[in-house]
Amino acid sequence: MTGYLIRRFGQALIVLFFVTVITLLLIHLFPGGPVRAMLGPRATVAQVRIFNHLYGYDRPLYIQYLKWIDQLLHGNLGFSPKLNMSVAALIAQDLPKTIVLVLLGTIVSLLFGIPLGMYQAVKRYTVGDYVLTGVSFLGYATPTFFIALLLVEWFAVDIHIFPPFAPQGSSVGQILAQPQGLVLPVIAYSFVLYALWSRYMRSSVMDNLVQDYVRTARAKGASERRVLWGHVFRNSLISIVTLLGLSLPSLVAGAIFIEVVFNYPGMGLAFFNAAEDVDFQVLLGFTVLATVATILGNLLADIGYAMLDPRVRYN
Amino acid sequence: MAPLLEISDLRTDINLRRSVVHAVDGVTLHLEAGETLGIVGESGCGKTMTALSVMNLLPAGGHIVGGQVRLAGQVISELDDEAMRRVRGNDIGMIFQDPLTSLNPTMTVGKQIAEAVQLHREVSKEQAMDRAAEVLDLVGLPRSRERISEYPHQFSGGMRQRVMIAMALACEPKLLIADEPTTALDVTIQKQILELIDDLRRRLGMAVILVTHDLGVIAGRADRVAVMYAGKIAETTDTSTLYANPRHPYTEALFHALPDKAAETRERLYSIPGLPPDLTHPPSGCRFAARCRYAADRCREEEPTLRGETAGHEFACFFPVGERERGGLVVSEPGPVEQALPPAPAAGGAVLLAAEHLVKDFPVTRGAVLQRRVGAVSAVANVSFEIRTGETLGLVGESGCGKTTIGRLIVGLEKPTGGAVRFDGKDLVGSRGREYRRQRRSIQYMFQDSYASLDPRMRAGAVLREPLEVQHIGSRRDQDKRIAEMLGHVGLPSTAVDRFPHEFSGGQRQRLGFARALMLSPELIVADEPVSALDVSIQAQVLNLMRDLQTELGLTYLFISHDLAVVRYLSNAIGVMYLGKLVEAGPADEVYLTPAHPYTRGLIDSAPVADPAAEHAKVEAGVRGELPSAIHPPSGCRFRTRCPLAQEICAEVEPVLRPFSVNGHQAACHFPLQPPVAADATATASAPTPLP
Amino acid sequence: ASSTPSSSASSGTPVKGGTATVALAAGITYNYIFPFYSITNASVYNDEQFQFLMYRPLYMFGNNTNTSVSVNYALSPADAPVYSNGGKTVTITMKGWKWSNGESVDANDVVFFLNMTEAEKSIWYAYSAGLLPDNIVSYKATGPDTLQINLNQAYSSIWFTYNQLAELNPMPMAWDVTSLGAAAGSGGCTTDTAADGWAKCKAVYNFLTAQAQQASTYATSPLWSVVDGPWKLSSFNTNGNVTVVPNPSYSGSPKPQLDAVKFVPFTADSAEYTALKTKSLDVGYIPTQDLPQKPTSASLPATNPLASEGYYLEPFWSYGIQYAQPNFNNPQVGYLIRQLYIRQALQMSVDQLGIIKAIWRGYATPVSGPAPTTPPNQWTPAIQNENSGQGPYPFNLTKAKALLTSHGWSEVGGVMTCEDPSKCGTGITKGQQLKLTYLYSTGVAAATATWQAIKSDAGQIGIDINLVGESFNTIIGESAPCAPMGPSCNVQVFAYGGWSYDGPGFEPTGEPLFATGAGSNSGNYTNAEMDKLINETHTSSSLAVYHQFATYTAEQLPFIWVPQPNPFQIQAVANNLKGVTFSPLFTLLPEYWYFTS
Amino acid sequence: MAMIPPPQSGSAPTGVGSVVAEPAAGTLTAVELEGPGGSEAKPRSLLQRGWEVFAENRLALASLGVVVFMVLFSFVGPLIYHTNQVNTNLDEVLCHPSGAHLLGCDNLGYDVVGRLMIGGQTSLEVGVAAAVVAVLFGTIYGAVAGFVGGFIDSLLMRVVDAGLSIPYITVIIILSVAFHPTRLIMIFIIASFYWLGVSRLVRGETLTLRTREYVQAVKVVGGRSHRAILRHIVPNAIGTIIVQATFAVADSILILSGLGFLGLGVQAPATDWGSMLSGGLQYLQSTQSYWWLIYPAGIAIILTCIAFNFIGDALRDAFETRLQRR
Ligand SMILES: Nc1ncnc2c1ncn2[C@@H]1O[C@H](COP(=O)(O)OP(=O)(O)OP(=O)(O)O)[C@@H](O)[C@H]1O
Ligand SMILES: Nc1ncnc2c1ncn2[C@@H]1O[C@H](COP(=O)(O)OP(=O)(O)OP(=O)(O)O)[C@@H](O)[C@H]1O
Ligand SMILES: [Mg+2]
Ligand SMILES: [Mg+2]
Repeated sequence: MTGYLIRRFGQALIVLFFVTVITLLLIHLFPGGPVRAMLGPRATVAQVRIFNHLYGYDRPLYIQYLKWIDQLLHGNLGFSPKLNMSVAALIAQDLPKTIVLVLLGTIVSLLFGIPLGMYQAVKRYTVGDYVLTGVSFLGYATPTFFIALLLVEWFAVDIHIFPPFAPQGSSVGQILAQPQGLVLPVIAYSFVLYALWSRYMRSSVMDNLVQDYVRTARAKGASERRVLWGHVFRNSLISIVTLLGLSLPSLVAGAIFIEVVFNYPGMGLAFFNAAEDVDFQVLLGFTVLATVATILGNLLADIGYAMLDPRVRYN
Repeated sequence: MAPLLEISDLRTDINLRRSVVHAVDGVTLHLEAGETLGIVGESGCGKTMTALSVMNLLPAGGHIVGGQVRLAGQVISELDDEAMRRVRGNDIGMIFQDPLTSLNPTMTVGKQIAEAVQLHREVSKEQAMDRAAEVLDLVGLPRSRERISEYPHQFSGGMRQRVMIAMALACEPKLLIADEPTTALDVTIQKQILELIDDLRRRLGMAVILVTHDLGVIAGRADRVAVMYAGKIAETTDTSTLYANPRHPYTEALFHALPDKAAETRERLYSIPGLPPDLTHPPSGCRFAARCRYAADRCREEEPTLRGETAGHEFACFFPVGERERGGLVVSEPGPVEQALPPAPAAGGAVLLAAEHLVKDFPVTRGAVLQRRVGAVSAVANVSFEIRTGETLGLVGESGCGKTTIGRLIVGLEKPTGGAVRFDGKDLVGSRGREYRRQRRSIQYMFQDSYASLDPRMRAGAVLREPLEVQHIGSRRDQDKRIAEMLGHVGLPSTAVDRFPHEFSGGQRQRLGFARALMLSPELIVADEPVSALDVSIQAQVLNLMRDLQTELGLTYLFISHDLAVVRYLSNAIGVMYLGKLVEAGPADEVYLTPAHPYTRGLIDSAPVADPAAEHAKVEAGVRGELPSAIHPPSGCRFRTRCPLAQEICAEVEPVLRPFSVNGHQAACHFPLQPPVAADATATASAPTPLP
Repeated sequence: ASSTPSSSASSGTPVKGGTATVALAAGITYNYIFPFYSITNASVYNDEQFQFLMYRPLYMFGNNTNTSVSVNYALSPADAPVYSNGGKTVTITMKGWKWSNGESVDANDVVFFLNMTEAEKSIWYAYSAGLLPDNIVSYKATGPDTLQINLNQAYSSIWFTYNQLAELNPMPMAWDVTSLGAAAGSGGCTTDTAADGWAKCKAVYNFLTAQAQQASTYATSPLWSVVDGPWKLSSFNTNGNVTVVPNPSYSGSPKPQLDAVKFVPFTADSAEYTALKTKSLDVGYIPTQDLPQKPTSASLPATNPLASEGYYLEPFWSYGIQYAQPNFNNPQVGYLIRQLYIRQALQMSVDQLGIIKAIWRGYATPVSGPAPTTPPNQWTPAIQNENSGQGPYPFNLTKAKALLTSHGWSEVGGVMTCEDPSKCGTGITKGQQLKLTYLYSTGVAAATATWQAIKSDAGQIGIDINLVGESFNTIIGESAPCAPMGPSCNVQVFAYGGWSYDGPGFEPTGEPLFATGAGSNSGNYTNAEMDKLINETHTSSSLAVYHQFATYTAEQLPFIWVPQPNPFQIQAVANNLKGVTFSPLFTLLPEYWYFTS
Repeated sequence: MAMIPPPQSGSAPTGVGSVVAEPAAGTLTAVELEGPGGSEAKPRSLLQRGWEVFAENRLALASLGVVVFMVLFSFVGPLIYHTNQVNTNLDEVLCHPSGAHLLGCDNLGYDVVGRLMIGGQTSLEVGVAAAVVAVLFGTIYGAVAGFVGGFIDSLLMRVVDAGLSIPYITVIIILSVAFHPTRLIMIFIIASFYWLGVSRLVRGETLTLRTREYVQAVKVVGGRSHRAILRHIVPNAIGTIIVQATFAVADSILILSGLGFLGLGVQAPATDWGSMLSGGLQYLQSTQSYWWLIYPAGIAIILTCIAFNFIGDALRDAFETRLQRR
């Protein structure tokens, strides 16, 4: 297991290297200079030159890269001149809030997706299954922002049950202190995920139900309930855990839309604003961080996988 | 007193989307307490469905449509789910064919066994676990206390089957249903498992239904046998009667298809033509009529009932074969008419293929970034042999002993780590490019899995054309002609060119594979378990075909199989492999009848023979234990860990092949079962070992 | 003063206290607290709506009673400047306000700021060669409350007050430090000189900037809590959630009535509007698309869409202009653009009135020159008011087309093509097509629609406009002045938006936009006559001189004018919140606000 | 060339004859060949069988109908329902649905039905093209990695890992801010990350197919790897690839609409359903209801994406069951 983790870690480092190269290249695709965009329309040529030098944008790309890597290695994710704070501080402020959103959304979606997916598998090709299939395909096919805005229109504007935008505040505590504000963002966020989980769970359970070991369990005299929860459940969960790890990047992506629509003060919103403002350092820092998070997430998923699947654990 | 289990006129259907499979169609059986009933028959004839009907564990769409199942007088086929659940695992235990997939991979074996206990007994968790350890002890699993917390994948195949048995027996059922419990296992392990079941039956006084397709397996185990065909019982009686005097032509045909008896005479095997009928639309009349050599018009019109001329021997046939069993009066029926084959080609051709000190290690690697080599699987370790033109060399051994690897080395699918392969005197390993591709033609391969070896998206015609295209042989018309010709050779209709692989039966697919191998007019064919996946009847067809074409086309075979009977039937010479080593080799009969190596002896004893008398005669024979890991093979003699004769020297000195006859019979053993002949000029340890 | 819906709200009894929640414009957040900042942090919102609440500039602009564009001495910590010596000397007298830590707001505080501009002028956002502080010969505090500044030549007193002195912001001695907790004034910047290369000021600047770059500490820092304005910061986060509370020791008047003002950020108009509809805000704006059509004569819509939610409406005027900036140096189209007749044709194909009516629903005014026409102000020359505010070149496709054909152009395959180069003008070759690519900024639906409408109309007379949208910041990134016909001059027409005269430079003079080589002259317009006229607006205080410049600009069309959203926002204010008005100069004056019962 | 002697005509060679000897030679195929194709003269092709499986799924058929409708609507519709989608019509801004404008007008006076048609052209073209580009490139990349193996494979797959661990939306946002989003660029942008997943999948498929016996059989008869790849691996992976491409179309349309929402979609006056939808959503809360700006575009997206998802599901069934006897 530790050997396996070390190996995964080595892989992750290589991946990270590629990520830094890719992001830096991506960001240098921006037309015009980063500085000009940063200074705004009133900047004079002289000012642009001064700031270019100040931020080192007048140096060759590879020097900039090395400098940036050096910074990263020292834990310095850069500074956002647009927000006047270090990217690290920004992340420290916003990331926990995004994590709250992602976690809540994921948990809610899992809470619905897993049991309903199992229900569908057990009652496959019945009306209930078809209805839920319809719901999950709707989840797949509806743009997140559309769902989100419709939810706002229905539940916040038409009938005032929930506030239309997410709780505001610098800290997680402030966010959690206004739980009613979290309802709509979390619902909107979990809808797509729900579709994903329930679909996977359905097919996974269906696959498992025809496995030989299920027949064995029945031959022992186990009830259907027991077969389902005692045997099939855990084996089906394995594929969900892998999926969870793999879908981390899209979890983050989904959070961006939700944060933008609901004005949720998290990292996704900050990222979106940074992209609009061409705030390079934030874009770089966030991308690297999101990548690290993804890699870590995958690692966690692997560990979870190993916990669920003894075949991996003992290899 | 009512029998323990009584099945009367059981009928089971499986509803498919568009059709209904009548999987079990009027089966009547009974089983006394403590008795073993064997159910045999070809694949698809409804054995499993019968067993599952008893348990009421039918697959989706399956349900009992008629008849009754009574257990100790109680009708269990009409119980509701809840009540049936109390029967399953409690009154009836069941074990399945594949022990790996039949165990929950994410649950410890202890829990899985304990679950069975908890479901039926008011016990605490600890008590259930205690019971799990106890039954694991019972099924002969060493260190059961420690192993209850392990997972199925940590067990070997044989051990897993023991776990399955333990689970089935945890609540001491009155009846154990074993559905092909050993089909996925090696003969050596098979014997151990069968003995275990037998032993437990006796000790626990339970009844056993042993489902199998192998007549040998039940010969020594069952008290009574039911032969099934197309969802019906064809014949049923006690074991010795059935083996001595089968009355149903189907039963008879099954016996005649076995290579065991024909091995000595090398007669053609009898093969049942065609396939069992499609059970969605079972034929009217006798279901076997279409394949029966004795069938008359009546058979096609009227359905024979299961009846007996004597009590205890019933069969469903209008024109029974065998001898009437009444008052010693034996009415002879016409026996099978089979042409005698020309005897196996005489030895003496030139050496066609020579393997010289072949070594193959597969690296075991770790690390996804930089692949580090952490060890090697010693799949083939210094193996030498020769095959002469027109001969067949049979390679046998347990699974994982390196048979396939040798085959692949010879056809060039693997590069040897060491040693050489000489074909017609030329080194195959070193050749490259055009020369290599030309040589490729002369050695062809027949794969084990006829399904996997045919591209599912290619029609048979394209499959057969491919070798010609690759080698740029002939115009398209020539190729067409040759394809038609080859289809004729292997006995496939010419219309087959348009079919896809899945539209053929298993035997037909294997013929197609054979035809592909023959397309380039090879001299040598390496056949890797070509019949292992086939039913006996189909197996006979393919074996016959292989022999016919050998004489006709002057082919040379390297025939790989784990089934000694098949190997013996087909081969002039036999090589026995153990964990990458050739431990014994020599003329087929000599090796089979007077083996020198204890391993060979063990293999022979393990292989079940379709003869109750012979089976009962075997005592405490076979090979103990399981095959050790090929990554760290035992030092010295690799067999020593399982050898009853092993002594210290076996761990220290690796035995070399020594001659045991002038005919080239050799074995590598420090304590052979017969004295070796003095080392003389005929064989030297260093030179490639000549075979007859 | 606004008319119908706002005054119709009944007035209740004023009560003290309460928190007013105010929406920030979509995508806008406050991000910098230190009033001496570099151009990276220059933003009208930061400045006028955030810093001014806490740190009063030397001269405040805008007021709470009318929409006039003028200096507001009553709200400033200094009296009106006195120009003497033929306009070469300025004397400023401080009113003797106090900082919240007890320090007085005196002449030294201004010297501190001026010293810092000397030390860090290249970094300072307002710096442009020749302007402040280059145009100052010397300055000194002649008394605790008097400051004398000597200029290098006589300047227009209006221009110097509106566009130069307006940039000064007194800073407390508590900031003249190089570490937290150091003694006030220990940094030495106030007494620094050019002799040491302003080293002390540079050190102080670096320290303060480093402090200002920790946005998360704004609300807690002992530095930034020293204020002279009516408000002080109580909480701040970079997402834009900012709360200010009254500064109890504010010297000016009126004193704040409210307990707090809370600013809430939004990413999109629709989200902000949702917040209004759900009564989550006290002050917010109604996005254009959610407003009913505005009658031309009124400044507010006839019906209030938020009446039932309990809001009254207030217009928020903007003091600026909108335009497309053609690139005179672009190698492909530079020669076309250099022809006045082509610019005239382009201008005449812009249906400003139609666009205002259909796309802006009446919430915009035509632009016709450098001076904004709304709200009415003294700077607008007569020519800009011609043709209902469209100026000298009103929408007229026939005329525009005739202008082109008379200059040797004719329509070939739907696109105007030069047939007679001698008439077309210098650098234009036969067969050249009248095709232009506009780089417009995306994000505001009505603005995008405006460009499409313009493209569509131009297309009808054979002017082929290709629209390419980019984010505002991206376009800005590409908008650097460039050498004539050089390869880096690849943008043909910049259409990123416009300019608002909201400081530095409340007088709409042309130096940042139209002067040769000016920083925001992205189109590289150059005209000696224009340069001369601009210069005259700096030296002469006569309004006629300004009008001369403005008239010339309106005629010359260095830019193609497009409608200016105006009132650029209709603000909705909760019925129980009174005293709320919006200055066109963006200055926010919540000290006038109060709740009623 | 050594040809095997043909079987002697007339007398069947000893073994061969008896092996296939059937009760009646004429019924040989019927008895010998299993499967429903057994008695037919010419077995159904794989395509036919795939289609049968597919057609059994009513939802998939309906979905196919939806897709066909959307394609006809978008590409043929403008030939029947003429609208001016070039010039803005400031007189008809936000006009209500009427006989002249079945679904009213948008904020520039464009007819909404006509707009849906040209928006559909963009959405479908970009969706399909992005899917095709991503799947083609991903397939080649994955197949090469899987087939070459070893160090190159490791390297290639680490690049894919890297790409996959960057949240795709960030890449897309950055790219679409960096470039002027035209159709072509949108296609490129969406494909630029979508290929990653495809390549991983195809590599996996290649790895398994590579060890299939029928691929090895090519080697035994002397064939080279390109034959194995082209004749066996690619045709057998094609099912997976096509299914993937189908899902990719739905995903691409959704991504495009997301970009439209973030204001990063295609450039006006061109439009796509996503841009229409997000443009319309600005009017969601207007006092006056402008439902025709919101729901038609929203429904078009949802219907099309659901349809492609259903088709993908059904195709997967069709391909997966291709080997089963039916
Ligand atoms: N799940 C199923 N769905 C449909 N038909 C089935 C199913 N399982 C078995 N059958 C059909 O039922 C018949 C009897 O099958 P069964 O499994 O009992 O045969 P068997 O004798 O056990 O064969 P084998 O030796 O291959 O295990 C066959 O025709 C088979 O095709
Ligand atoms: N490609 C490979 N990589 C690693 N190890 C392999 C490989 N192929 C075979 N082996 C190992 O080599 C040993 C011999 O395998 P081989 O397939 O030759 O055995 P076999 O006698 O044919 O067995 P079976 O009867 O199961 O077919 C086994 O331990 C197997 O695990
Ligand atoms: Mg079976
Ligand atoms: Mg093998």
